[in-house]
Amino acid sequence: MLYEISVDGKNYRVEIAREKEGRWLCKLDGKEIPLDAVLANSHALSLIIGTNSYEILREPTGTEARLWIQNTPYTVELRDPRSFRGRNRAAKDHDGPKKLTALMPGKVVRLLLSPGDEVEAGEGVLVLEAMKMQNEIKSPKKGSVQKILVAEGEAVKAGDVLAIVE
Amino acid sequence: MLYEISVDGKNYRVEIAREKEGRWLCKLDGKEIPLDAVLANSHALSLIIGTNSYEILREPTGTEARLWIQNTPYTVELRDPRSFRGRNRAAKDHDGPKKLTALMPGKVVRLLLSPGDEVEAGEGVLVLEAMKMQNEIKSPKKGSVQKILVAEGEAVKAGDVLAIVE
Amino acid sequence: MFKKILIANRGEIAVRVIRACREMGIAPVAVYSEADRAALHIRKADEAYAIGPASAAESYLNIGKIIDAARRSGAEAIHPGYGFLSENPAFSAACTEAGIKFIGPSPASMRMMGSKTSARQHMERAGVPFVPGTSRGVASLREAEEVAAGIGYPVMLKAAAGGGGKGMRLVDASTELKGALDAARSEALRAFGDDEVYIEKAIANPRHIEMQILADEYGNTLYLGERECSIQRRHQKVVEECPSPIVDADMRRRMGEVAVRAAQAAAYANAGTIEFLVDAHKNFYFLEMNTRLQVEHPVTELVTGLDLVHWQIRIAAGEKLAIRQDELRLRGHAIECRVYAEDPENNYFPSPGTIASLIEPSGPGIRLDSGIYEGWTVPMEYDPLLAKLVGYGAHREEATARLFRALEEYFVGGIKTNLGLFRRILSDPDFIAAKVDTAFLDRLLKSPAPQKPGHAEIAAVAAGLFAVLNPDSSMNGTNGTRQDADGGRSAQNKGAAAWKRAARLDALQ
Amino acid sequence: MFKKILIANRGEIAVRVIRACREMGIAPVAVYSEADRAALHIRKADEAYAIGPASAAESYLNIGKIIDAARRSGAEAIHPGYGFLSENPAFSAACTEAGIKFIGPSPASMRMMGSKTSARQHMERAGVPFVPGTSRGVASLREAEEVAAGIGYPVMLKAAAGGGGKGMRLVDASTELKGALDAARSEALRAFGDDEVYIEKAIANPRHIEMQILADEYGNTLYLGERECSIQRRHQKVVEECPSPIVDADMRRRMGEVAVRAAQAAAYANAGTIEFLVDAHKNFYFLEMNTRLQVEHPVTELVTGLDLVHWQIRIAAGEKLAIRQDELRLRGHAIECRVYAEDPENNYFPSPGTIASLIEPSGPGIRLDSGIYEGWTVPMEYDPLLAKLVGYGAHREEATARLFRALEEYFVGGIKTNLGLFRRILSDPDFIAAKVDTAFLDRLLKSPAPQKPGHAEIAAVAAGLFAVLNPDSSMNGTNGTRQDADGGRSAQNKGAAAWKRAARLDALQ
Repeated sequence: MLYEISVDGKNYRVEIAREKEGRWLCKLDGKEIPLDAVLANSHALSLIIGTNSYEILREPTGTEARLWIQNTPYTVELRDPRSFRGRNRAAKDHDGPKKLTALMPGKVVRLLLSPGDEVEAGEGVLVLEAMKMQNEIKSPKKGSVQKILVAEGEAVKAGDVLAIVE
Repeated sequence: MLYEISVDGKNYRVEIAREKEGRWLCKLDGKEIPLDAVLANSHALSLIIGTNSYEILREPTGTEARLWIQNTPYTVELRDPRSFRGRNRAAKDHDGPKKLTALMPGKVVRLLLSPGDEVEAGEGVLVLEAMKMQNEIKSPKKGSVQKILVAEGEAVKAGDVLAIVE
Repeated sequence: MFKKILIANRGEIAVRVIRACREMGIAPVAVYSEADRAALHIRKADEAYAIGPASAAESYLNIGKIIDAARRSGAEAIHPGYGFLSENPAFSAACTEAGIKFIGPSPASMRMMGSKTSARQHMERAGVPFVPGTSRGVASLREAEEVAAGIGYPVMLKAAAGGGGKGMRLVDASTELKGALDAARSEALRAFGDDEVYIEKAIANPRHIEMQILADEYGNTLYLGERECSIQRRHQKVVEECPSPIVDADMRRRMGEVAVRAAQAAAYANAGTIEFLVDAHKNFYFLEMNTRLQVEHPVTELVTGLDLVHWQIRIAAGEKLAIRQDELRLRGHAIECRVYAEDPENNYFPSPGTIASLIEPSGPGIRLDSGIYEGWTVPMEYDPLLAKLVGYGAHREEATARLFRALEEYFVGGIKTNLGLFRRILSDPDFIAAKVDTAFLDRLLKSPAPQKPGHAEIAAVAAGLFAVLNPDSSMNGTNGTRQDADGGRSAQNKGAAAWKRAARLDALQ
Repeated sequence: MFKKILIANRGEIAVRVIRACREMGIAPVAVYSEADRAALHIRKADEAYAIGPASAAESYLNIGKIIDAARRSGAEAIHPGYGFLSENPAFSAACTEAGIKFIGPSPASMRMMGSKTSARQHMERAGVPFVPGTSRGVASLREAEEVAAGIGYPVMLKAAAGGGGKGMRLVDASTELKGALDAARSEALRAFGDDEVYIEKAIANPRHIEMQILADEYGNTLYLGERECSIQRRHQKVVEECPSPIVDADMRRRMGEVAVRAAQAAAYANAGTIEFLVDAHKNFYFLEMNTRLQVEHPVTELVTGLDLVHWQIRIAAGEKLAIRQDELRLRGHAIECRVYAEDPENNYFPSPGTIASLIEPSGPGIRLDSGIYEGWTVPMEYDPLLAKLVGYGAHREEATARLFRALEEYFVGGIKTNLGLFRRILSDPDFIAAKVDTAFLDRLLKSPAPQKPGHAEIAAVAAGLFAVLNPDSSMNGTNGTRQDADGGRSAQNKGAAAWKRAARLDALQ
């Protein structure tokens, strides 16, 4: 079986074939990796590469999975290698307008920027109150504020688009 | 929905209908039980009957399930109420010959009874060694030993029939 | 002893108190809001009473509903936990009126300690040290100049009616005093309708150290040692330890005796905590008294060997303290991490949602007080505290090592938590050297943990293996969840479907 | 200090030692047989070496393979755990020869304590008390009569070459002596080719109490308090506690000093345990020395506040004991339950299989040392110990209450365990009154726990609700399991299918 897998945005080709009972032949970008893999349960994979032991924990998150190795997360996406749609979409993600959405229901308490303002990556665009805490909603990229779709004092639902940065 | 459910061999008719969001109307042998049920996860049910709170844990075991309430197990079987096969089979189980099977691989170290011997319920028929421990395989019923299918010193696999008591 | 106790709380503290009840042979009664029907504390209780909608004001903060549930259940006493109604004298009084024992201090003690000025007056009379300054407003700039010169710069101006940082100004030198005083006064007037401003010595990067006390209803009061609570985010404690690395036996005795005097001046009964600010010269100043069980009580329990919740219940049932101050021995060191559903890399943004997978640590020297389970959806309506993980050891180094080891074992999948932040804190040289103050966390770098070379490649291979070995499993680790739909679920299922589809397509090759 | 340690063991003790390594900044190396590929200790280790087939003789007991793995990994030391090679002097010697430090005593100490007669000779010289009697065979009936009269009836006849109960006879009165002596001799001759029989005082329902010692490699030896291990099944301990309810400070000092003398007579280094038999008058007699870490070491750790595995490693690395005997303080009480995959109602028949669901207890005063996880298949090849659950409290009553509470929370689904037996033991009046001896468990009634009225009806309703709320979930709680088929799995799936079919048919109505 052949997979195209992106890890934190970097693409790998992974080929996996059953060798013999419990053993797998695995190639990463064409290079063979000597490993012994056992699925402990649906969340945990025990991997022995050479004689190094790794516990890999899987966490579902949206359309990808996060895999944890030694307490460090890796965002992993599995793609159909016969289509380049996925890859193109991923590449596009870094350009173009970005939507700022509400991760949970809350109330807009303050707008920090106005449409047309320049914005740095990580700079706050507006302040949302949820779970009794005020939280700055930050721009994921450098650019300018294209639209603000909410007003101060407005209640928002999870998933609502709050602003667009381009 | 209507179920015929046996608990430790005793039969109940359970009717369950959705009342409103998260609420269920439940009848046991025609009598309404006021309850509030939430499935916590696939193993655990939180049940509030009146104001009493119960945590019910489910354990799969063979063709039945064991449900645990306050650390006490109840063996539960769900049957299709339009067929009486299940019930008849269950009733038959108490009569007729009973097979004594090996629960795990091991070695027969001693035969305690011979074919034709009378046997009490709970009396040992033979001794099996497994996991470095010797274990008496006991008769589930009073009767007589019909057959012994293994010899002293013989290795057996899990599931092998060792003897038949009738 | 009581036969039945109602716990007027939720989350890990409700589970903690239910456990104490079970250990004492007392039937625990839970209450729950609509958002908490699937919560762990209900599963663990003998009885459970619905007390209204998700909003705390209509449920956990509703005195009438809680008293009503207690009456219906026949509970003889109510444990308030922390937060919610635990420091509300009206609730304590309502319990008494309903003939139900409130497990905590009297309404009078609570009221005395609840008001800043009343507490300060009583505490000053009892000889409790305060931050040097005026206890009421300065009348003029000249008076302010004299006071500030007397206590020495830097000083802090504070609104008498104040709170929440409004009407506060830090003044580094006399030249800045006039402007700051004018600004503080006008801000105080606008915020509170009262321009009274007083002056206190400013303490730079203070430590926050608190003393646990335990008092029975016959006037016997013990101090149970201090807790170091200097590691805070947004003025909320996240790491606490016992003992404090800077407190020696003499300082502990002095702080403890002050705490006992303060409690006795308030005729205090049951468990309570005196909070102190400590400056760089180890001078300590009364900050406030918390008239309830603290979140961080486990570190004191581990080091003293006493169960504070058992003792709260015993004291409320009329028992006398069975130990004397000189019999009490502190042994070892304990450190607690407050595990929150939040994203430390995104300004501690709360992260409610479904806990898709959960691996909890255990083993030597580890105590976990948790209120969660795999498959549970953390509601968005309440404080996002999930659990408290505590490491205990013969000394601070061993406690830290065990706690760090447990943090490496701990895994909460599906929502963000601050577990990674704790791993960073515990491996920080300043923490290891016990150089912590209330600004520690802000100093700690916010950069993500460095990824190890080669591990991205392992992640790629592992992703392929998950797809091959387990193609039909849902991405969501639990089969069952609550009936009500939650935001993240459909997205998760879409993700799972995509993985399955890709895996199946490949299997056809 | 070592940088890397190989753990020559499996199960909970391998996990326990790996945790200690992590806490000390040492890289842990695991070994595993084919049956243990999915075991927890591999997931927790940095490196893992396959050492052969499931049979212990070809893997965990194979000295050559383990030394080879240690060499390949570059481990500087080996921790043997308990069982397997831990008391094998040849293994200890092989480690030394390979330039690898064995974490335990020298082969010479091990050999001295491994042989009954050699141990008795050395121990008698060191003034260690033995059960009164002859240390070699009696020559004639007349000598036997004199000896028996001297020590008083009842007496026990034992074959000098004996073991396993063969050639043993209990004699209640002098009239029975001749017949018993003849019978014992002929049985000993048949069994061992040697008819030498000696006489010891018979101790009725003795208590089994042991003393933990810790010795560094410079002759410093400490005793760390006793453990009461009288609750046994088939001569295997199942419940242990520290301290013993019958040992006071004076008896502890006397037993401790004897234990230290015994260890020093054997030039003993590292952790070890002296086992004693104690009669109804609190006389104690040397039974044997275990030259390794005990399964039940956690109760001593909780009460002394010391980490024995850390100290084992430190001692092996050449460190001196940092504490003196008079600095050591016992505080509180700890009780351990050994959780086995077995069926106590069916003569403790082992119950390997897949752990379909798992709820582990935690909270105040609870320590869990576990080697299992949800979804894991307990192999049938090894000792069925799953985990050790320990309750700690300020006193025995509190420790018992906390442990019982934790036992109520603990749930292992899919296999049989002895958790229910522990709940019965801890609520038994004799246990609560600390009236335990080695016959306690046999006296405890074997009847199943009584079911509560009305609960069968609740089970029926709950079964219907499970079917309605979760019709598509597999009966097996985990989605993923190991690749290799196991016996119980297909049966489980059949069961799940039956439930699903019934639920779906009904949905069509």
